[in-house]
Amino acid sequence: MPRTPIESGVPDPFQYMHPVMAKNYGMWKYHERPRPGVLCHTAKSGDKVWTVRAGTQRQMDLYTIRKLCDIADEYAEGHIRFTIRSNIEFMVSSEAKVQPLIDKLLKEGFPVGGTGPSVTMISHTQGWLHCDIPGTDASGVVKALMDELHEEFIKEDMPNRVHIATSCCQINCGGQSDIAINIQHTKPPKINHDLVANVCERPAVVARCPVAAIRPALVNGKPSLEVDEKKCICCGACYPPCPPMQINDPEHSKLAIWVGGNHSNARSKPSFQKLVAAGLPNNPPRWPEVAAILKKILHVYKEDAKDWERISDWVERIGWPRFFELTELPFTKFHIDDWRGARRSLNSSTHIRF
Amino acid sequence: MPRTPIESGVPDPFQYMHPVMAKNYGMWKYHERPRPGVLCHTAKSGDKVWTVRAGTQRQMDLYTIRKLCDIADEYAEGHIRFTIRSNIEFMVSSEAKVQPLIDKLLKEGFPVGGTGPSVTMISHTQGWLHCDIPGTDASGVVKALMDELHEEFIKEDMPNRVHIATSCCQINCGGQSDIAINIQHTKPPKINHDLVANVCERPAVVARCPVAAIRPALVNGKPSLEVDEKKCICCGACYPPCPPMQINDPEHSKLAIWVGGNHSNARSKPSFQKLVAAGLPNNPPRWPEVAAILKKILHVYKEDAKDWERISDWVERIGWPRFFELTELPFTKFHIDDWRGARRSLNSSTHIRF
Amino acid sequence: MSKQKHETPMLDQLESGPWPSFITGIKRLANDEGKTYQDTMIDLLGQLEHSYQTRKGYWKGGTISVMGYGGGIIPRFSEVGDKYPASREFHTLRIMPPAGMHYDTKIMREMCDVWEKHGSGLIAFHGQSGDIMFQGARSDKVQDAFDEFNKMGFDLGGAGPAVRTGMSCVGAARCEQSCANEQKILRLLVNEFLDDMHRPALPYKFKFKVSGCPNDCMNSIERADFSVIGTWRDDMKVDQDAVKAFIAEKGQKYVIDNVITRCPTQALSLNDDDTLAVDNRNCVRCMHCINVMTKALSPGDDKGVTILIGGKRTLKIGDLMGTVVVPFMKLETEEEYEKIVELAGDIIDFFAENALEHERTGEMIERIGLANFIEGIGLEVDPNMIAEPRQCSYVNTGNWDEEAQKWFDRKAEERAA
Amino acid sequence: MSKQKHETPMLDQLESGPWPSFITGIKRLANDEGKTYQDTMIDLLGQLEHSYQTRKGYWKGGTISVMGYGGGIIPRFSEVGDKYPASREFHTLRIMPPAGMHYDTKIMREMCDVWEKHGSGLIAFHGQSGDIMFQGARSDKVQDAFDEFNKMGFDLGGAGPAVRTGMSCVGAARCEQSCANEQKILRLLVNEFLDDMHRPALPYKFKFKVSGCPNDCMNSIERADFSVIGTWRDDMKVDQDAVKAFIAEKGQKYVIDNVITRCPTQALSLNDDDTLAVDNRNCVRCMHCINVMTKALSPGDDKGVTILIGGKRTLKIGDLMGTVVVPFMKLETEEEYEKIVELAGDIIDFFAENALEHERTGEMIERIGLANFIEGIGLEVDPNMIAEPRQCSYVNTGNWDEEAQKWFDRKAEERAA
Ligand code: SRM
Ligand code: SRM
Ligand code: SRM
Ligand code: SRM
Ligand code: SF4
Ligand code: SF4
Ligand code: SF4
Ligand code: SF4
Ligand code: SF4
Ligand code: SF4
Ligand code: SF4
Ligand code: SF4
Repeated sequence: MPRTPIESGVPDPFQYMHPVMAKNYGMWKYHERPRPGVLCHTAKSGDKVWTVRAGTQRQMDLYTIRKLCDIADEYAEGHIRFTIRSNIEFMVSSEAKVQPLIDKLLKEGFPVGGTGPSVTMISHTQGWLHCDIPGTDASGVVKALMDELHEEFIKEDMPNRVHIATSCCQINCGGQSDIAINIQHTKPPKINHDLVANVCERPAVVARCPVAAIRPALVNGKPSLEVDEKKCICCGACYPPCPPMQINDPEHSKLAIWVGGNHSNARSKPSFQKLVAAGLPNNPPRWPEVAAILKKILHVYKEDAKDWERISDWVERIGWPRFFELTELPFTKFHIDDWRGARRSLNSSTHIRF
Repeated sequence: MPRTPIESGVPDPFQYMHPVMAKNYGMWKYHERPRPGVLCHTAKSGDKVWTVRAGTQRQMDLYTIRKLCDIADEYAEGHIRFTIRSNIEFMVSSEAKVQPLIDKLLKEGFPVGGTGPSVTMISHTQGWLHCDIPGTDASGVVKALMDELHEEFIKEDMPNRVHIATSCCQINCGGQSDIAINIQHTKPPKINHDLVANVCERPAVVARCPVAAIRPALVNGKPSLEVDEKKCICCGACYPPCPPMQINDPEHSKLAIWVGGNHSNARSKPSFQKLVAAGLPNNPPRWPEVAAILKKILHVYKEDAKDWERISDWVERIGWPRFFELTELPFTKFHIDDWRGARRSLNSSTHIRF
Repeated sequence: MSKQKHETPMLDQLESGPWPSFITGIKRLANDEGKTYQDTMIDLLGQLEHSYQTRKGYWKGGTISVMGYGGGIIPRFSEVGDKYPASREFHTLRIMPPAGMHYDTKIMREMCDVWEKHGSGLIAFHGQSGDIMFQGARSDKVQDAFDEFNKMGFDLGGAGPAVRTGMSCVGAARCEQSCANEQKILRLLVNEFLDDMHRPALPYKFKFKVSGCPNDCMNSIERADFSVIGTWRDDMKVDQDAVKAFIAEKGQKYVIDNVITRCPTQALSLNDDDTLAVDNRNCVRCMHCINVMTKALSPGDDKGVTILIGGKRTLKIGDLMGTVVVPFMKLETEEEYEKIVELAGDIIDFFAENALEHERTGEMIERIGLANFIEGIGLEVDPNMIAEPRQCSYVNTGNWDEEAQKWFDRKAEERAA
Repeated sequence: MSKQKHETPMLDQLESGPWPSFITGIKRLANDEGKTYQDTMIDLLGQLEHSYQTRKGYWKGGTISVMGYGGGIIPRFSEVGDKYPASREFHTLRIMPPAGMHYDTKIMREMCDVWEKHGSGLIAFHGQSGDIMFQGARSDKVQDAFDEFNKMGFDLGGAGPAVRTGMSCVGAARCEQSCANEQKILRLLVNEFLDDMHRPALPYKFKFKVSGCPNDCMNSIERADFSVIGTWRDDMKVDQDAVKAFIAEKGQKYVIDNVITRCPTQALSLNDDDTLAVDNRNCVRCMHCINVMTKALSPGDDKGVTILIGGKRTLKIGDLMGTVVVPFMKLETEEEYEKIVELAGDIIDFFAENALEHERTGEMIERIGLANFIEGIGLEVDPNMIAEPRQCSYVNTGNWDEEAQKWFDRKAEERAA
């Protein structure tokens, strides 16, 4: 007899939560950051909890996880949590336990950092490892980049916290961030006409295209689809519902960098990131062209921004023309928005910095 | 033999310009406002010119104009100019001439003011006096309102300058302003089907409708048009090219008030005004309902805004919810934009004042 | 004796109150025994009262022009001519004023005389596009009136799908903020395109407006297809003694609250010795601090203009602001002035060829995208044209490298120059 | 002995460097002699290297589920199964973590054991929607793995056109900014709609995210159909002694430059005695000053949540932020908690009935207009829902008076209450 699932939903977290956190739930007073990678939260009761944050590879093998459990058991009172960015956090109830825990983590190869004004772990998506529509391998891109940004992760010397994300197709499962590194296709899909009739629900695909570039068509006497290449914006939306519409291309699926997203409500309202660089080669295993630009942007930001300015605040203050000047990135016609509502992105003023 | 026109274009202004202005052209140093309605500009040469600004009715009869010329000849060195808002300006080269000029203007019924942080003349359009598509009489509305705002015109005690405009149809020939008072139709056009075939170029009318609500149709066997009333946004765009599409209605062509336009680049970038009140009766000859709301808005602005805050700056600081609270105007679903690009007008943040 | 006057109980109510009354003025004309316009004005008042009573307008258009021109007259025929026959025809001549709307009383009186003879005696100074509106000519008088104005050195303005009458602020004639020779720019631009003004054959109207500084007293960004605004490229001028004097008079707090904290880019700070520090690199030339401290601060010396294209009001897609297409253009030498005229020509040509019927420049740009417009008029894209780069990945970036190369080449040229 | 290993020269390059390597981890599994997953992971590495070499992906979808559920599994079949047969099937179980992603080592180890037995040994903590992703089950193992997780108290998350796995921040468990019981809100919401999660039948996906304060550490405004964010209604709390201590430590200039001038509504000013004045009426609860002066400032006592609807990423009309539909909702009593669940139900119902196929809430709102959506879910319009009123006159305001009356009635009721 088949087993009926227990529809238990989201588990109650209190059964797993560090006891100091559970005890003081909702009753915290303030926090400090004694050093990069460490938070100290003080409760109204006077209780304190120290959190040590370490980077992980997100895609973890059993050995890595068990090692982290061993560390937690031996050095950290047996409780952990993960952040939204796949960093692991160990909580301890006494300051004395902090340094040994850090030493152990470092020894086992887990960088300690990602707190405060640092570059924290890049949030990422599935890529070639698992997804059915990826243009690149997000895990690989992130491993390559975090190797380069190790110093920025373990120190807290950026003007404000820096959140980066990658996505392996233009659907963008990756969250938005201060900086996003995403696949950008640059050619309309090549259609494998032999397969369309069998695999695709053609009206659904036609409806999915944001610019109505797809028409049903007879090709070699068989029902298929055709794309108006002048209209097509190479978004790849047609690919998931119709895999014969091959959008991925080893050469023409490029990477693009987007800057200035901001989702907290601190200071300015949340805003989306803007295109700054595109056409970057999808160059495994280390994507050096992407890394170079990313580091340049971070470097300029670090030099030029004021304390507490997120990248978006900083660019708002200095203006986009200066951003391009300082980062030495080319400004092209592609930077000028022409999507719906584009007009609000144009400069309808004489506010110009010379 | 027909006379060939001399295509002389825009005349050279120097032949008519006050000589101190012509002499110091492009060489001015600073200005002061000795009192409301008077500007004093000092040139780098040390020359000074005093300008006395007075209100006019724009639509002037010969007698009014000749009287102004007489005043200019007797009190003001024979030169005048008009501002973009149909105020007249008299220039004199000596301070001594200012007061006699003012006295004379006041005696003849021309209010002196409109400078600095005052409510200057309302710019307006043609209305029933001359236009072929008006919903109201702009000159009448403005005469009625300026009578009410006389004090605000002759004094300089607003937080910053206030520009008001009216338009007599939704085409809005009136410039944008801090406050705009415009016709707003509230019913789709009634079609006089008998006339359509003869008077209208039907494809042109169909193309003119912003929401594609007009379809060619046969009515009583004759080619005419029909309107999808669900779609129609009552804009009146179909009326000029096709007068049988009667949009004007004694009852349903209402007045609406828009607030917070700003066209200078001072402080914030230029912005358009926003709807605050609509459904106001088109109530000649004195439009008391409009005057009451206008005065309420001005009153609240005057009380609550800081120096140098234009209405737009002020509302930006206090937030629109508070604007509705202070002015006691109702907030309705109509205030929520649903035109193209509406999304940028929604509150996509937790920035809320409680 | 004149014809019978109409009862005007509603209009009469517009004669009281402190503001000058246009009704009183029209009545003066209607009372003007023996003048050719008297009957017209009597019936005009009648029709207007009828509008007030019924809350409807009663004019319709038609076709009237002067010899050699296709536009510039707004024809008005009454729909209630049976009741008000004398104002059955009531056409407006749009006459372009001197740039900046300067007059002497002599020319004013001459204009009045012409309008007394051939018109209605009713004149508007000015219409929203800047024309002197001589309102109320009969069809058979339009040519005569025009001929006289034309001989005095005045010309018809625009109407219909044409280059329209332009406007420039008082600017250099009196205003210390002026960074441009407004009247010269306006006259050069409009007078170059008189053919496109007088013989309407563009897709739709096209308006020039010129403001001498970013205060934009002509509302040009918001109302002109082609907006020219004076600005400067070097540092603003600070007279530190005048700064101190201002602070001494107003107090430090006033200056902080009204100047320092109002700068849109936090480019100002007050030094301990009551002098002002300006971060000119981040100043966006908004004018605010200069407006407040008019004696202490002024625009710099390296003056020029910013050009924005595409402003207009509501019809068919909603109000549009102009957008920057030339961040800075120097206007000193005649060669430089020629360049702005050339640019205007290129834009009008592109507009004529690419806009749909009844489509304004702003709507056209909205439809084809700013980048295509910029390319179409032969300019190079510039980050000053945008408030921010694109947010949406929906674009084919196929030839990114080529486009990037253009930028690098330009930058290399600039460095070499 | 295991099967032959593939050459992975490109992947090997991802083993160096200071960041933990997922390749090294996968290799450990591929070296794990005798484990059921060893061959799978050998071929997985082969296929992945093949992807790196050819720069293409080789997975395709399919249909896999567990008994009783329609969603929650992401099926993956290899397109190059002939070359890499052992990883031909490599499905992911999306398992919902405890709210806030808290674990103890015991439960972690148990999960590892299950995945050692039935899966590939590869687990992601966590996916971008917040699931634990157990990646790499063969089709015949999916049910077994699920059964074991389910017995441990874990349940499948969402996939397909369904309510999806949600996320809540660490919040009240550790964070002094928390204005809400995040885990409770998340669990109440998601667990109420498990039927819509496990049996996908909505027009498209629907996501809940909960942040305890406007810092929005869950990026909920931007990624959630239903975003719940803690906030407060009364005055923020100021510990003036701590303010003074902060100023003493950092200096006045630092506080002015980093706190006072950064307030988006100029609601802060520093008094002469180094105390802080807060204009709470104009504070928009942005959190900035509280973030900087964490000991001195804190949210007020009258806590509750703001609810925003319609956030999502790029597909088909570009990224959308959620927009405010409930400016403030108190969440203290069970009744109040019921209300938020009710509201979610109303919204999901409206979505189910009114969205087009494959249309998200944000896209639906864009299509029908916010006002219609608000009306549809039975709420009243509120000026806090907008950043500014409409700019375009293109709207039929026909029944203005009726709508205005609704507002006056509401205000009268509020006054009466
Ligand atoms: C642990 C975590 C929440 C969780 O449940 O997982 C978290 C925890 C804290 N956040 Fe966060 N934030 C976390 C992700 C985020 C995100 C989302 C993201 O990373 O994608 C955001 C929004 C990002 C954005 O705006 O685009 C976020 C925006 C903030 C901010 C606002 C920063 C700003 O100035 O804009 C603060 C305030 C601050 O920095 O003091 C903040 C502050 C904090 C504090 C200080 C709150 C507190 O008092 O405990 C926490 C310690 C932060 C630290 O690293 O120093 N947290 N925080 C997340 C850690 C991610 C990581 O591993 O790096
Ligand atoms: C696994 C994950 C990425 C990751 O590595 O973390 C993921 C992976 C996929 N996403 Fe996603 N999405 C994931 C979080 C997101 C997020 C982030 C979030 O939830 O906050 C988003 C952006 C937010 C949003 O909802 O818009 C996201 C927006 C999409 C979209 C576009 C939805 C839209 O309306 O714009 C699609 C396309 C679709 O559904 O048709 C999509 C579709 C997919 C599919 C199912 C691709 C497909 O259509 O076949 C991917 C399956 C990959 C795989 O093989 O596992 N995924 N996806 C994330 C889910 C893991 C988890 O359950 O925890
Ligand atoms: C005469 C006139 C130009 C013309 O050629 O006709 C003019 C003249 C001056 N304007 Fe203006 N402005 C004139 C219309 C405008 C307009 C357009 C309008 O009225 O529709 C604007 C843009 C309105 C807008 O932003 O919506 C305008 C925005 C300004 C500003 C910016 C104000 C601000 O803070 O936003 C200043 C700066 C100031 O106030 O110190 C300014 C300043 C000035 C100064 C002080 C410039 C100067 O140094 O001489 C002039 C005297 C102004 C006074 O009244 O105190 N002028 N000014 C116009 C007088 C109109 C009237 O009769 O009231
Ligand atoms: C007379 C004047 C109003 C006034 O009383 O001052 C006026 C009057 C008319 N305008 Fe206008 N517009 C006048 C300045 C404007 C302005 C202001 C400006 O030029 O800065 C605008 C807004 C700016 C702009 O260009 O968008 C303006 C935007 C319109 C429009 C909408 C254009 C658009 O693209 O949105 C129309 C409709 C059309 O052309 O089809 C229009 C059409 C008209 C017509 C011709 C109505 C028609 O289609 O039959 C009106 C003739 C009235 C009459 O009987 O004299 N009028 N019109 C202004 C011209 C006087 C002059 O020459 O000085
Ligand atoms: S971003 Fe695209 S390719 Fe990457 S996991 Fe999401 S859907 Fe798959
Ligand atoms: S890639 Fe995008 S734009 Fe091009 S055909 Fe496919 S869905 Fe349409
Ligand atoms: S606003 Fe409308 S009615 Fe008034 S003058 Fe302009 S076109 Fe005519
Ligand atoms: S009033 Fe406007 S929306 Fe209605 S039919 Fe006419 S043009 Fe179309
Ligand atoms: S736009 Fe500038 S230059 Fe022209 S009048 Fe106004 S303030 Fe003076
Ligand atoms: S002109 Fe404007 S931007 Fe420049 S310093 Fe003054 S206030 Fe700031
Ligand atoms: S969203 Fe607010 S309450 Fe939640 S963790 Fe972040 S700062 Fe703390
Ligand atoms: S929370 Fe934000 S808005 Fe409120 S006072 Fe602090 S900085 Fe200003």
